[in-house]
Amino acid sequence: MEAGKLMSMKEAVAKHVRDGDTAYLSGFTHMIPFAAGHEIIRQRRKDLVLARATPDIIYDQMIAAGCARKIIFSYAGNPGVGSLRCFRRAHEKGVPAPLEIEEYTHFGLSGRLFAGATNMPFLPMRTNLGSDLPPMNPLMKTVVDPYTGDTTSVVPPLRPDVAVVHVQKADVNGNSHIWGIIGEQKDAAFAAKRVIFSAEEIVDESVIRSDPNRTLVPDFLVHAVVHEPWCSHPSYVQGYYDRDNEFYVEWDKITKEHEATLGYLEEWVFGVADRREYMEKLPAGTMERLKPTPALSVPVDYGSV
Amino acid sequence: MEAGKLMSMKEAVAKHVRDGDTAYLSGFTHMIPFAAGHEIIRQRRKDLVLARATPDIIYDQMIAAGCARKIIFSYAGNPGVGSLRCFRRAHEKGVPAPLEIEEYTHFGLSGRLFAGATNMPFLPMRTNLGSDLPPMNPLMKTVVDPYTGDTTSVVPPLRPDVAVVHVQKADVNGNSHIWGIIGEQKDAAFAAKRVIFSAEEIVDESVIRSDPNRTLVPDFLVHAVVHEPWCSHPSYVQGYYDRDNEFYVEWDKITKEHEATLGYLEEWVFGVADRREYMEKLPAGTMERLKPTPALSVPVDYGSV
Amino acid sequence: MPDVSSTELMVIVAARELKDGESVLVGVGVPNLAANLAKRLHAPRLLMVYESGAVGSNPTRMPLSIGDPCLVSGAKSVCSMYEQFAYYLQGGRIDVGFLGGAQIDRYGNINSTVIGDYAKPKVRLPGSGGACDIASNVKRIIVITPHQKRRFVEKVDFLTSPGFVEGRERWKELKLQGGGPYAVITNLCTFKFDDRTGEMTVAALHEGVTMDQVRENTPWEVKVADDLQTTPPPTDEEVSALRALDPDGIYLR
Amino acid sequence: MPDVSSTELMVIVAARELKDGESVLVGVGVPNLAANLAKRLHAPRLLMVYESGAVGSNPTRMPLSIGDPCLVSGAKSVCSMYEQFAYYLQGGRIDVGFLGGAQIDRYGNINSTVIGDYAKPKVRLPGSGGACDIASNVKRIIVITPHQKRRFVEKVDFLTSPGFVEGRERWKELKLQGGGPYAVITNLCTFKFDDRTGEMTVAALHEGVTMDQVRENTPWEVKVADDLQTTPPPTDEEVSALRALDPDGIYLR
Repeated sequence: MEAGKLMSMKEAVAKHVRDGDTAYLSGFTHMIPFAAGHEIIRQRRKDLVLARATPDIIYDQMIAAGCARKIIFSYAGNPGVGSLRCFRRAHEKGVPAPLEIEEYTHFGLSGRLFAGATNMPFLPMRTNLGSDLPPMNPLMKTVVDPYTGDTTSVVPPLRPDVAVVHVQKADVNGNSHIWGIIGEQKDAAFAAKRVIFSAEEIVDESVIRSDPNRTLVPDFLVHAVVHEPWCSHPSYVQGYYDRDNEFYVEWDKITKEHEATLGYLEEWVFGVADRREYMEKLPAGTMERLKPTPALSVPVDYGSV
Repeated sequence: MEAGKLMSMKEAVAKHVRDGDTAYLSGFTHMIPFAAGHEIIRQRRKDLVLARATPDIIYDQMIAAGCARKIIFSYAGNPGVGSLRCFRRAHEKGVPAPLEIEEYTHFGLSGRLFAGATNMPFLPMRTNLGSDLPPMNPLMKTVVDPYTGDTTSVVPPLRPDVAVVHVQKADVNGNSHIWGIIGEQKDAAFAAKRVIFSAEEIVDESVIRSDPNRTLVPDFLVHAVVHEPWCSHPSYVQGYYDRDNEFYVEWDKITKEHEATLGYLEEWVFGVADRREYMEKLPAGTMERLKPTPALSVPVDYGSV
Repeated sequence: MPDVSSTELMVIVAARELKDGESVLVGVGVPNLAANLAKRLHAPRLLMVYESGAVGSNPTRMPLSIGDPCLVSGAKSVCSMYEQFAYYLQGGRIDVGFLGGAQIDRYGNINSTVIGDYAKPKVRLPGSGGACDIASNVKRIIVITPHQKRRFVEKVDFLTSPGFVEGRERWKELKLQGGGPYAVITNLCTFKFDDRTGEMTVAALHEGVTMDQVRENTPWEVKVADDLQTTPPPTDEEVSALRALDPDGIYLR
Repeated sequence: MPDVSSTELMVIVAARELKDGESVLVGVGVPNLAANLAKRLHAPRLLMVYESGAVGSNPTRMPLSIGDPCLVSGAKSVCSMYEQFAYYLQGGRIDVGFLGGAQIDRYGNINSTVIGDYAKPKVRLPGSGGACDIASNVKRIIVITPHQKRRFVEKVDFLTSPGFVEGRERWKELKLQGGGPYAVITNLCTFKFDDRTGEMTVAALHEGVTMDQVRENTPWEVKVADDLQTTPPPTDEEVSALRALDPDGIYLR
């Protein structure tokens, strides 16, 4: 698993994402791995179970493209904008195909992933009781707290077949530094059986080793490393680019009809070979427009004895 | 709770450490808050329940000084050297006073603190079964896993009355940066009712805000901030000073007899007013000898939109 | 009284409910405006914790989503998603949470999941997100919602986030650590909840609003507080501070 | 065969049991030496995870304790104590763990808690630390211990870290995810564990050692493997590589 982890997104998806997989493309409305989602669509994966707290636009696209048979989620919205129309069309009307749902609260789903990452037998949590969610989901159970006798809600671990995590910096083996809203990235990587990391920059191992407290996941958990600048466009990456917000608003209009949605996928997903072509296709000046002003962290001293 | 958090260790202990408290002086053989322990001894606190996975020399000193009635722990050794003789003398022979014990594995005790920090009703874990530890500790219970029917070990949350955490950098309100072996520092701070932070350096808030992903505990959880350079001597602080290993070895000899131990405390704890006097009393050149070579982290860019 | 939109009115009334020194769990949008407004005016030490794990943020703009980098640059602290819900929310460290939803009933139960049947939805809504977790764990829940008949219902189609469920007795049985619903702020009035029964009760009518208007838009027989108040009108200071927070009118249309 | 101390012999024999690409949970002292020796010789891709949360360390000296900054400077990753035990150990990501103790019985059960009665100890030992957690969760447990009658006992005074408890059947009933004891390496021999019963069985005698010597120092009737081996003697390469790891002889006296 050590040698030759560095590969293209095309190779990584070909090798590690399989029909029928439970896939967790991580990101709590930040660092969404759009490039990975598009490649999964291009390779026409099907029957996927798409898991993520916040499905975001990329899962909407994958659903519209017919990749998914089921979604495990806690908030299916277009973040800051409104509905995910393709998710709704599939679930409400079976277009392009019926979509099964398995639903939690944010705490419940991030808890399932944490329990999967740490291999807990089950996770007790102070939520769910009184809500109509548990009756709809047989995986949400209760146990009696042996200290108080109270009924306690529990969820089971979630172990995706494959996770995709986008980060700012990684070395060729998959040691990586992530900062900003780090959502469920660490737990996704620890919970999944196969793990694809993509990075804005591939850096020398010494950069990672200069600050080991910032490494969320060491390399031995990582199966593929992809150098994929602008992977998350139109989402944001802390320190690298801002959200292309117009697209998030535009998506609401594009997806009013399934046909128009397919037209978008035809042009922007199937119509390009990879992320580089996608970026080249965007209006001139997009990258410059989205670049933030630098704001460096103050270094810390690890010392050497 | 915002105003006037910055105070001396003397004030912090006077204000926040009370007779009979369950106290958690954190650190996994790194960044042990010796200065806080010495001040607690000087102020002659008694009937304390001392909790920590690795009691280390400082709890041995506090036990010899008669501060403790009970210890909650998972490994009572002089790290890298051998026994904690004062702990043993108290527990085996009742000298200077009987010492009750409550014992866990490392996972069990760090789990209790994590459960306390996150207010879990109880924490299921894959350990303890088959060991003789649970029969000796009524707080270790079992529940039936509702997913598999298996018997599962659980521990209850631990909520110390007071926690002491030493860090490298803090601002006057208690936002802080910690790096190196971070042990149970975060969980101790979140679990405790009152929280004392001491820091090698007091820095401007802007230093902390330049790197919020490195902050383990935001200021609103912190009750007192103490500027205490060399707080952890003879233990180490990543990037600031090495362990004064000779003392760890010497402690094993000093503590062969209770009288000699009291002699040490008389000279090095009661015989000084504070940490500054303690450091001045050390042989010339000690600080220089323990200073590591600088090794700075590579900064990351948070950007500003 | 300055001329304000009904959203502006609700945000201003909500901001007044926040006390200095409290911790508030904030999402994006209207609740974010209410918390920021309170902080600018009477609650400078209001602690804002974002659902995405950011604490002590200094955003330079209205965040586009809960994961917006503007919530992190210059913040005091940020943690992972599980950590946010576990250490802060389940940790019992949050005083106030804001919720909204498609439907609400007299006990403050909220539906943000589905209109119609769960298995065969008429309209599928985004779902709980953190709402049920917030409802279960914060000391005071404040709901901001337009006062419309389709939103105030006898029985929610789906109970996403528990209010007092079937009343305060039932809430106690559930042993949730939160304090339950505290206020519902609409464009017509402010409801509080009866200490004994847990039923939504009109505590104050906004200026110029009559109880008849409230009754017309609430399908059940609405309880009214013995000491019914009139909401003090928005001040110039409140309105100008609020508008400065959302100069492009993204949320305040 | 080079002239080696019994500690050196045990470390070399232990190092041979580690396979390239495996993950090992290491403490300080003798196990740290065995893992580092294997890495220098036949297992360059051995992954060393320290109990304190450091991964991929590049220590410039023998660590003074598990929290030594030399394990962090230049490491790949470091995490908190609960995270280490939860993500790595309970996570099932560790292949091999090393244990030692004051007493061990024929099923590999280890006592590192107390000699005498728990409530009225003759000698109070440091306790489990991570030992019970390691015993319960890694695929293979290797024990390194001097072969002394006071250490090998019919019944441990206190069962700190489970071996096969009362045999493999009992182990299975406990549903622990670990593989249980794998080898016990002494200055006289290497024990492995019977596939069926889980009883400690002499697999190899070190050069020049007789079964009588083993029997003299083991209080129960010792089982011997059908294909009893002789431990290949330490090579010059092994000895010099080992001594380079601990030039001051801190652990190799």
